[in-house]
Amino acid sequence: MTHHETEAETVYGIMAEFEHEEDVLEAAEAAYARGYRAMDAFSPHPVEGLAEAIGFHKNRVALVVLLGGLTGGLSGFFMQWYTAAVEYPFDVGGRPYFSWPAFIPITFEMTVLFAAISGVVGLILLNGLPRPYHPAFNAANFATASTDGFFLCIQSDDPMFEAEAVQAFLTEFEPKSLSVVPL
Amino acid sequence: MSQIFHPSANTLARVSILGIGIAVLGGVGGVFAYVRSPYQTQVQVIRNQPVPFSHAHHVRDVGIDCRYCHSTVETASSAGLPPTHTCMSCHSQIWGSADMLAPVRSSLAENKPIVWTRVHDLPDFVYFSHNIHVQKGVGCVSCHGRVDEMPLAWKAEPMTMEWCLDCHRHPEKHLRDPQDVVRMDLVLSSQEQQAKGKELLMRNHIEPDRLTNCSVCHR
Amino acid sequence: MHNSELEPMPPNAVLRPGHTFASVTDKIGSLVLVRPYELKWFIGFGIGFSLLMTLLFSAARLFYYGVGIWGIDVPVMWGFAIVNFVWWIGIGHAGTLISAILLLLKQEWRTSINRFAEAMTLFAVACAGMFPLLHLGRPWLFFWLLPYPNTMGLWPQWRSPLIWDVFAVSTYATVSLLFWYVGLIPDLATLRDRARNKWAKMGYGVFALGWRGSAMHWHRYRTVYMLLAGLATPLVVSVHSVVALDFAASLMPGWHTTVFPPYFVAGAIFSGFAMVATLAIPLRAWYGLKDFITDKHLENMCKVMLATGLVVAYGYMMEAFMAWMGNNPNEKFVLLENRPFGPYAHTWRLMMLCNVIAPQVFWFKWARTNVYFIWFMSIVVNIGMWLERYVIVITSLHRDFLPSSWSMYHGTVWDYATYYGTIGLFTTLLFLFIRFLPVISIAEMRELVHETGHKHGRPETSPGSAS
Amino acid sequence: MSKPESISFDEASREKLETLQRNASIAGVVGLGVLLGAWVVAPSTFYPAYLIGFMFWWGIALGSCGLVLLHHLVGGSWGVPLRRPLEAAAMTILPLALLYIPLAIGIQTLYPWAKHVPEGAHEHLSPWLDQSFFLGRAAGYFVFWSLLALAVNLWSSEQDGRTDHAPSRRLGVIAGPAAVFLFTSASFGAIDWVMTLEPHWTSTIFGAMLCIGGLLSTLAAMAIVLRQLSGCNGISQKITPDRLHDLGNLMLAFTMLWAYFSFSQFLIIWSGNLSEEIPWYLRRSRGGWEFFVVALMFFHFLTPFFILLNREGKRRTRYLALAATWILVMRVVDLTWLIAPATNDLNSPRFAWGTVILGIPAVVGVGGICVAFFLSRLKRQPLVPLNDANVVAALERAGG
Repeated sequence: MTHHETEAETVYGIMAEFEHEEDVLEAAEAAYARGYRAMDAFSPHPVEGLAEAIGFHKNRVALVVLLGGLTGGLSGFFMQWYTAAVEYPFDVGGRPYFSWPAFIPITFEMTVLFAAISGVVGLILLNGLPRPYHPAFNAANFATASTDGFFLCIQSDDPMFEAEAVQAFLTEFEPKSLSVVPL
Repeated sequence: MSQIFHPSANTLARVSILGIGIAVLGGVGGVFAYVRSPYQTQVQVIRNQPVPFSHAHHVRDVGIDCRYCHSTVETASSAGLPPTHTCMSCHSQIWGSADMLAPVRSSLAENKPIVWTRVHDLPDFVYFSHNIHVQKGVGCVSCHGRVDEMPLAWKAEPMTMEWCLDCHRHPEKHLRDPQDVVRMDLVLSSQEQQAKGKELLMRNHIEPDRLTNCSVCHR
Repeated sequence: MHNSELEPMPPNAVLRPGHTFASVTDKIGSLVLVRPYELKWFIGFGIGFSLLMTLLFSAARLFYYGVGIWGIDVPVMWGFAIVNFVWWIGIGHAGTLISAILLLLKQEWRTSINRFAEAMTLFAVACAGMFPLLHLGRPWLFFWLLPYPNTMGLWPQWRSPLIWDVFAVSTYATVSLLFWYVGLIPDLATLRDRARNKWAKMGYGVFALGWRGSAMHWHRYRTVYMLLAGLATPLVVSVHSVVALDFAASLMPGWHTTVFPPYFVAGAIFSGFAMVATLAIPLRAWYGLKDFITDKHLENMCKVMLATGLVVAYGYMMEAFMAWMGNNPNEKFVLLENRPFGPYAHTWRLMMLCNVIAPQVFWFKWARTNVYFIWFMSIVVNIGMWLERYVIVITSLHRDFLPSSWSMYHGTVWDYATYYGTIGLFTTLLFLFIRFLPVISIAEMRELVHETGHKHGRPETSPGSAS
Repeated sequence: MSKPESISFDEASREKLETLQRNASIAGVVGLGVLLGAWVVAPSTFYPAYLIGFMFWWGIALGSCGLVLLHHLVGGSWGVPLRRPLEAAAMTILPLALLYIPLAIGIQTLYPWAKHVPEGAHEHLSPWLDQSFFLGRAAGYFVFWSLLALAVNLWSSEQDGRTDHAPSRRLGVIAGPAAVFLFTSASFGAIDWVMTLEPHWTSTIFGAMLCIGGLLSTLAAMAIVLRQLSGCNGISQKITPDRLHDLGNLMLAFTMLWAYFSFSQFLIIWSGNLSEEIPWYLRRSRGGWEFFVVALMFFHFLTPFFILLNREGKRRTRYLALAATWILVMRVVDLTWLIAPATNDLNSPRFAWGTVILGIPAVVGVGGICVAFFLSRLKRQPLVPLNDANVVAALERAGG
């Protein structure tokens, strides 16, 4: 097992490059069926079903957005009620201090503002960005992952990871190229 | 493909985002602190005067009533600064030749008022009247602090709008009987003050609801 | 460069067939990365920049002398500044409409113009936001509009639509920026990977945040992008509704009418699409983008202009009809007398010509397919919608309830300088954007290539997981 | 292109529809019978209640016609399973034209301007609100709407028999102008029949607000129709989750639009607080009507809004039909709130129990006739207009 451990210390994973998205989808599904779990796929545009193929089903950003929106709306309404009806009650044209119809537009805007900001912040944080350096960039031809290359990487931290076996497994799918990605 | 960034760039990126956040918050916080600092409000900042007039000496040691010099405080918007004659009513008799008082004597001789450095200066768009405040029972000390303990005058309170409103919303906290208005050392417990204040609100026909109307101060 | 290998353009295509992932990436990316600085770019940028300097000079003069250098005076206290504000913000709305609503409606013709439209939104909002601030009289105290614990103990007046405007416009600017940036991240990664210059690599790399196209990242990305689109859609409606309420919540005859919110929104889209056409037509000619911004796009824009123009006409009709039916003498005076026959009648008539009569030509296909004619019409609509705001603002104010205070309003040279100056700001930002960022979303174009190339045998799917 | 096989009902579904149609007719007759009794006993309670029922189904008839025209204009996959139900529903304007007759008879009971000729400041209204001109206008509207409904139906069935797209192209040509005139005439219909219940009150958004409400009712009604049709052979394959999702999103959008239009009108009038405008809302927020306001906020907007946010739910007919039923009930509540308090006296506000209760048989009675007519139209034709240019394009894009 010492062989495996040293590998895990120096190797990030084995990266296979494919020409078509159907190929990477097929390889990813097969790898998941084979039992690999620590893996990632890379594509220049979202590929339908690819995240599900590597075992990623539910993302929580929608929840983050919902919570952000609720926070924004409630705090917006509370702010207006508190400042206009409690902190500084002020008669304007005989309108009630608690003029709820007039508070609706700002409540709405605050809901949208907070929802949008929490969505983007949530996206960046949950994705672990910013991360300008990443081992995946060490892979051969990886620059094409943002043009027309599709990649599948089985990572060395997978309990089943064994370099030769993974290489042999990925070769079955006739990748365009195969490279060992150093850490 | 070769890496564009060194691994340390990951840390750098996070630290710089955090740093920008902290800098923005710090900047806003700094401005908040600045506008409330004595540098901006001049609270407890001693202003140099042409004559080093000591309220502490004249009020506490000598026992002169506020209204002896600020004679229009009960009847006019401005409390009034004493004319040189008021000074000379005593200082022609005592300390008549003190060097310290040379500007006072030359003021009298040349018939030119002494140019004091203003300590309390409200903005021009605020219509403040000493008269109404004194008549309704607001003590001098509420706004000007313990003047009897000031060797040279300073502002005791920030006199921001927030500060004005604080009292206009709850005037009962600061009202006192007419005979106590100029008293510097009156201390009441908060219950006593509350009871007294409520009573004076009624007696002086003060309606706090209307005291926060814009046009009370901005006309 | 690739055109020779490509198939000819079919009439209804939103993308010329034959493009591959690499060819769209190459074509759009090279506009930024490879293409040298050209004289025509410098000319365009130079014109924009000199107008921008006009803006800075006029604003500096305004700061020094105050709003007296403008034509506003009793009773017309809202002049060019408000007209331009509403005009610009309306132009911004088309951008969001294209990028968000068409995304939700799964209209694939949006893909090639959304980036450009979003950028237009941002720049238009920047121009729009400037006017209320300059109009403040003491612009350096703009932060008084925000709710923060201040030494005055005051809070904003929440019952005032002008405060709603502060929230609406700043939310709109923020959300538009976020939407635009999120859309840009994958493209920035593409540029980072394709740039040859080290500094360009670094520059794009910093803003790409290390995007590497991971499947999990894309999964979250699509959710967020759809959610942002879902948020931006009602936001856009709310923003122009709040702008409409600036007028409608008051009691001025000609302003206080319930149809204002939806009819302002329609007017905003109307003028916004006109502005997209005004900019897109020369842009696609200069930059060889006819493969991506096709004649189909222009035709669709004409249809949207026709539809929204009709809604605007419906608004005019209802205002006039209800003024007659409600029989409020002031309302009747403004809508049935002062606007069509008063001293500003020529403005009103020109507005009717530009906004109601002229767009009816878009019922005919020849009008929607002739590029030169579309461009001409887009200018007509831009003028018409500027005049609409002028008519609304000026004719309601210049003859108020008290005939002794009636007077005429005319913009001064500084009003015009500020207005043209914001056009300069807009142009400058636009030319910088064209030079440094991809004008068309490369990642989404790749998706479009994928979709048009795999039309058959693929199950029907809707993008994203947002509702 | 080979001629696609036509999709029509099999025996079982046909029987189911027959039963439905019979039940609807019975409901219609019973409902109208109850109303007839009420008319004899208390005409002043009957007319506003009848107007509620009439306006509800009128909104669906015109909304259906409008959505058909919209589909001819913009196309789209959502229209594939909806086109025939929408066309059939558009035809219900024919029975509605007959069902308008009681309102024409009751014009003097229903409309204060017909009882007493407008005078003073509102004298100018007399040409517009002249009784014969008013009824003449109504007749004109019905002629136009009926011709339009006939055109979208007849040309569409003509298209079924041929593959050259000429009739659907013809519909494509008239769809634009027809939609414009439909929206305008529907606005004026709403203004004439509902807004003039209080002739001294005007609102420029009112016509459009009622049109949006009608479109929302139409979409909800169509969701229920799809639920009923989902068991039928042939069309069930066309009711895909994606198309249901589109329909659900449209319902969500129109729920939001309804709230937007209604709230805009309220906020502007509330802010203005003018004596000529605000009584309209005062009449509708006193004497028990304030509960309607709360109900509309929570159950006509917030509840459907959150129900329709659920992505998974929108893809199932059952869920969508439940949401649609909820919305239709609230549409009736909204129309009741718009119509019934028109005579509310501000000095002694009271709740119009009679009108509200009688509104139920009105909706059922008018609805029974309309639904029966709708079903009889629906089963007469193939369920998907497979030769229609827009449907062909949508099916091609969807790949099946």
